[in-house]
Amino acid sequence: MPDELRSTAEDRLTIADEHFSSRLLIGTAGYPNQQVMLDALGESGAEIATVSIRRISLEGYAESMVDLLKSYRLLPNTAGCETAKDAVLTAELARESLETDWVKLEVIGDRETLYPDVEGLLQAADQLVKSGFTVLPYCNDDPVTCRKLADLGCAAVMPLGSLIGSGQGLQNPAAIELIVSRSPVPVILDAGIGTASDAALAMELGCDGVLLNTAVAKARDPVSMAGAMRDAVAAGRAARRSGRIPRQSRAEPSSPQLGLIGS
Amino acid sequence: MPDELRSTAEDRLTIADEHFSSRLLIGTAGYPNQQVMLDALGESGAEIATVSIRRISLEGYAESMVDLLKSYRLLPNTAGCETAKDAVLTAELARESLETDWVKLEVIGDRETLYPDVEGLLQAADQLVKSGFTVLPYCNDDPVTCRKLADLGCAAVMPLGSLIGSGQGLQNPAAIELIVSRSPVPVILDAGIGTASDAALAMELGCDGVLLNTAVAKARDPVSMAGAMRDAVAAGRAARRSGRIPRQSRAEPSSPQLGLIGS
Amino acid sequence: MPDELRSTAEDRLTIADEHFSSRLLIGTAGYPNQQVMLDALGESGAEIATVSIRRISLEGYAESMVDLLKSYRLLPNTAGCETAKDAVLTAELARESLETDWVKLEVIGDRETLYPDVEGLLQAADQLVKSGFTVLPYCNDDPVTCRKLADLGCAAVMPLGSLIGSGQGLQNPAAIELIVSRSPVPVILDAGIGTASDAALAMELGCDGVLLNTAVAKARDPVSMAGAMRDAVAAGRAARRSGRIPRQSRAEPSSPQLGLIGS
Amino acid sequence: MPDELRSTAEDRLTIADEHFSSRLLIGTAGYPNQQVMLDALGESGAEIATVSIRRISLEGYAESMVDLLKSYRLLPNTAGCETAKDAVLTAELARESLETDWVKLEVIGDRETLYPDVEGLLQAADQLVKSGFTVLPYCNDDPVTCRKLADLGCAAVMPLGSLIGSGQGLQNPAAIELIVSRSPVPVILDAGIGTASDAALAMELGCDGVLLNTAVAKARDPVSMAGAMRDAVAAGRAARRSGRIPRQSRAEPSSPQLGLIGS
Amino acid sequence: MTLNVTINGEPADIDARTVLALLEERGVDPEARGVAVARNGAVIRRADWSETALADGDALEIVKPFSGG
Amino acid sequence: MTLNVTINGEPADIDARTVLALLEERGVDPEARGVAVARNGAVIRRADWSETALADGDALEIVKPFSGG
Amino acid sequence: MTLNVTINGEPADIDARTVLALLEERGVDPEARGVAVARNGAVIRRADWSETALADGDALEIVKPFSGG
Amino acid sequence: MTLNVTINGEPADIDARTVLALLEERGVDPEARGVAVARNGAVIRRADWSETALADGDALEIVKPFSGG
Repeated sequence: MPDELRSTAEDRLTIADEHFSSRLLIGTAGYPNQQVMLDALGESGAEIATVSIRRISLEGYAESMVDLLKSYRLLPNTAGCETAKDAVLTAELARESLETDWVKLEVIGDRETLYPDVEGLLQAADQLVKSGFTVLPYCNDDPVTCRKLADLGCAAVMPLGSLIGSGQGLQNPAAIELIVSRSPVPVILDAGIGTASDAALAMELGCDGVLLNTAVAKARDPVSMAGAMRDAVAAGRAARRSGRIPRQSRAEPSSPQLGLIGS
Repeated sequence: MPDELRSTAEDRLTIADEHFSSRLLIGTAGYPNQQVMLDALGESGAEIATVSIRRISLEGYAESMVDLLKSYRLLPNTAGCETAKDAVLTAELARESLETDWVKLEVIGDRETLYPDVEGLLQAADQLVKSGFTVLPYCNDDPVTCRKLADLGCAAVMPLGSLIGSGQGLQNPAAIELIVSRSPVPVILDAGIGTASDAALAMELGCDGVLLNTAVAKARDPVSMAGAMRDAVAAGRAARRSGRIPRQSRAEPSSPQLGLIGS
Repeated sequence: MPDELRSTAEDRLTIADEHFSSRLLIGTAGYPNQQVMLDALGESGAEIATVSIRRISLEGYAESMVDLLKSYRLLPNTAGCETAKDAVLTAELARESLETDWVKLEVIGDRETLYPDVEGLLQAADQLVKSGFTVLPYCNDDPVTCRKLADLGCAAVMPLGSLIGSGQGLQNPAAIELIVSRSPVPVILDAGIGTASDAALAMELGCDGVLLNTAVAKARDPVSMAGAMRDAVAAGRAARRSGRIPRQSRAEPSSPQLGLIGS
Repeated sequence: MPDELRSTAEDRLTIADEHFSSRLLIGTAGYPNQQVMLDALGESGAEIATVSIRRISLEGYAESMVDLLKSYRLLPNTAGCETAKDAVLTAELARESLETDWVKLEVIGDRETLYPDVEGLLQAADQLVKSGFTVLPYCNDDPVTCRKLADLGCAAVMPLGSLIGSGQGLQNPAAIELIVSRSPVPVILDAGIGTASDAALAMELGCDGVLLNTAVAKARDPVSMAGAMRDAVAAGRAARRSGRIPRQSRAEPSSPQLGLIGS
Repeated sequence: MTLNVTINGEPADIDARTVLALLEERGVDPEARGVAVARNGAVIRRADWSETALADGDALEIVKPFSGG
Repeated sequence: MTLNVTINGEPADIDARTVLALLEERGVDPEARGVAVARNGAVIRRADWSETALADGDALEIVKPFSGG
Repeated sequence: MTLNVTINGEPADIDARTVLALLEERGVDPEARGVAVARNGAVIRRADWSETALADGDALEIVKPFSGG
Repeated sequence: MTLNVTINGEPADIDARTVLALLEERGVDPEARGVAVARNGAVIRRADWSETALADGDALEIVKPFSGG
């Protein structure tokens, strides 16, 4: 039985008591067109898809994301919010709009780096958890902040691998390992994934899932990159569970050393 | 259609005019037992399996690899040979033994690092090509030596990622990229793979395939690690073909920047 | 004129309007003995030395650090404090004890990783700046938090390179570069330095100084390692100012390409 | 006594029974002008300088390198030679021209990567050693080839850190460590150095010296970069000899953990 | 007589007196899935759109889901 | 009659009635450089040691500099 | 009278006069797949085992496939 | 009558009959430090310049040190 099927059965991702077969979470923005987006989502095998909440353009609007994505667990984000207040209102509008209390919480501290504002993030997380939201915060690769978010009641923590949209992969694997080793809730690597090996590495470090958007949406072939990410997450997860060999600084022959010809 | 199936159809590995659906080549040594080895090979999806040729232990011997592995394209190696002469004789005995003119050529320069002996390797490769062998040499991550091996008529080149059996992954990705960019024959990353992301990275760098043994055989769960490697090679290959996003040092928002609530 | 002398003259580190010839700040803890500590400090060329403030052991005590270190600008720390309140009281006692309003502010969020508690750190920094302290906070490698600390009036920011005492060097150079490129105050790399090249790299990334302790105190030969760190900081600073050559992925001959013999 | 002075006394580089206080070897090509070259060499503290041998341009020529560099141990190179034959003739002309039997042996296998041709290099080295030359070969980062060169009688081995002139630093530190740990002759890191921390790292890995040219000649300020390299080599050497602290994945407080205020 | 309100950050004169009427006045289909409204920083549940009276100076947010990362 | 105070986190019965007296009672040289004292979370300046009266239940910190990183 | 040969690096006295006979004498099934033989550094094709005469001092390799990497 | 030789890879007709004469004919100061000469792949020591006769078809290398890396 192929490994990803086995893990489907035995090894599901659980967030807020909900179970998922796929450990890849995917964004819906920036694809060449809507059809490519839908095909890429399908190819990715993801069950959770992020959306944003924005002001209606009053001149009417395109087909609703809600209908398009009805087969996905939607995860609205608060992308672009720079204060806890804006993030909380955005989350509440998202709940009304999408009839979900799940939210990817972002409180941005700096428009250029898009790094989180730790204080605002903790404040908004606290408020939203108390209002009954299932909060998945985009946060720093900082074990203390991650721990505080978990202790506030967040359903998962989503530390950044590198700058949003940068494709730089995991700039600080040691920090991610530290977070994983101490987190009471699932750890989802969010932001910075550029290619398949980045996603596999995140899973090998012990992350419970990977959330990405740009790496697929802006790839030359988004649909095939979505498949690559699906396989990479499955591969990294399976490798983590299979118990990799230790790194050692000396060589070790694999073939038998006895019975050499002519020796 | 899942990506690895698509690539099966459209994107086959071709060595010496033979086509393969899988880009993973796997070794048969060092597994907990024979059944685990066979299960792991099956799970890996590999079509090419390496074996060694050794002196018969005259007290009779176990079931023949030939029968066990009849569904695989066998690739006998010259592991452990320290001279061109021994390597050539080993290859000729392998041809007689397995009725194949394919050989994974190893001429070891140093029993501790198991680094190739470049001079001996080139000499043996030349001789074997001239005797009609299909030669796949395990070689240095050196673009000049790789080029010479190709020019001598080798069917592929197999530069090392790191020390054999070390699990250190790719120690010099830049050298592998250099080799790939200049090689007229397929490049198979051989030696050093430790985990799935290493295999994915090798493919993303442009390798045409990955050959590994210890990373699967000595994993805590070889069969599931074999599946991880299968998926990782497929993922890395698909990512390479999908055109990854560029690495950039600044952030780029994925969600729309207009219509922010409360802004 | 040797470079470090030139930089002494032209290129001084300025913190809170005070000028320093050396860009190396050094700790006083964990040396084999007091004499080695004093010799290492001397060899390091450092002008700023960190100390801690601790409860008197009531059975009397050893010679005072104050007299031992009278030739250094003392920088008392709040190491081990886990709340803003404790850190502020410790800073106030330090000011009384050492007659300095400089303080290396630490508010620890986690005894195991010794990562800062961002909220507590910002709160204590705000309070201490308002009470007239010259605050140098040990902080995350997070450009937003660093910027907030600067905006609160801290005299410098001191992001971590890696875990305190770990000797892992700079785990996230990209984050340090990001901080440097946006900081209105001096950036001192604090924590994680293991060897000379780590210190040189920190300076090459644009840090204004390096603060270290364990890498010297626990080296086999602390005095000679102190000299190594002195030279490494000078080298890294000079390299930064000298305009390094760009990294390029292709080779470029240094010797003339014309007039080759026999060609 | 500053460390570099101490090492001058106690820790000299010895090649072919000749002793040097400086472990930095420097090239003479590509500087903005001759005076900057001479100033940079002076600032670098190097005692060994490389030169090339080229056909006289028959319309007369500039001031002789011989007079300009009389205070340096000259190391003529065979840069650009693509065959053992050309390299040997170039070395013999250099010996006649400069009255030195020292030679930096280069046999290039590829004009684009400037990687050595291992076969040609070994052949030329053998011939030159037998004709009484003191041979310092520019070679691959390959422990077997390095060992063979030493066994042929080369006075040192000079593995590449990365492509000549690329400024990419050390692409494969593990290979350099492997070479150092097994080499019976001095190991000089040659090619690829981009900045000071690269040179320090090479020394920390155990290299006996560093040879560079472009990193200084093409820096925005070659003279000050030369000083940076001098300090970096001294720092890296001292750090190597001082016994660095081990890398560990957990934090360790430097300040005392008892007697905390308010705790 | 019209009300002066702010809609999605922009001043507007409206005739509508309820959220529901406003949506219709603005050509937003009130049946459309995904539409949500806040008034002065508080969400107005869909069920309350018909009763919720608007007043001069109200700040209204009318939103819907878009693609996002 | 003694006072019950806390000194550096530990309960103690003391006769001293001022910070200065306490330091002497405890064998801490009040002239020694680097000594600093806090009473109930507030630093007592050296100049005030002789006048600052102690009271039952006071929490006192008596500190000095040590090596640190 | 026996021949003194080397088999897989070890000296041996054998009665066999051909490769085929040697395999049988040594209990190696000549039908077994994967067996290969070299005499004095040259491979003897299976087809030639029965005719290939052995001589005093011959160095013989008798090999088969094993697991390998 | 002149000799047809190759100097530094280029054909030349020369009157000189010795290396020394050639250098002078070519305006290379024979006293200049660093000059070295090879004839048909073999170095001619400076001491032998005056005696070494040139012949038709000789391939000559005349070199000096330049900057190098």
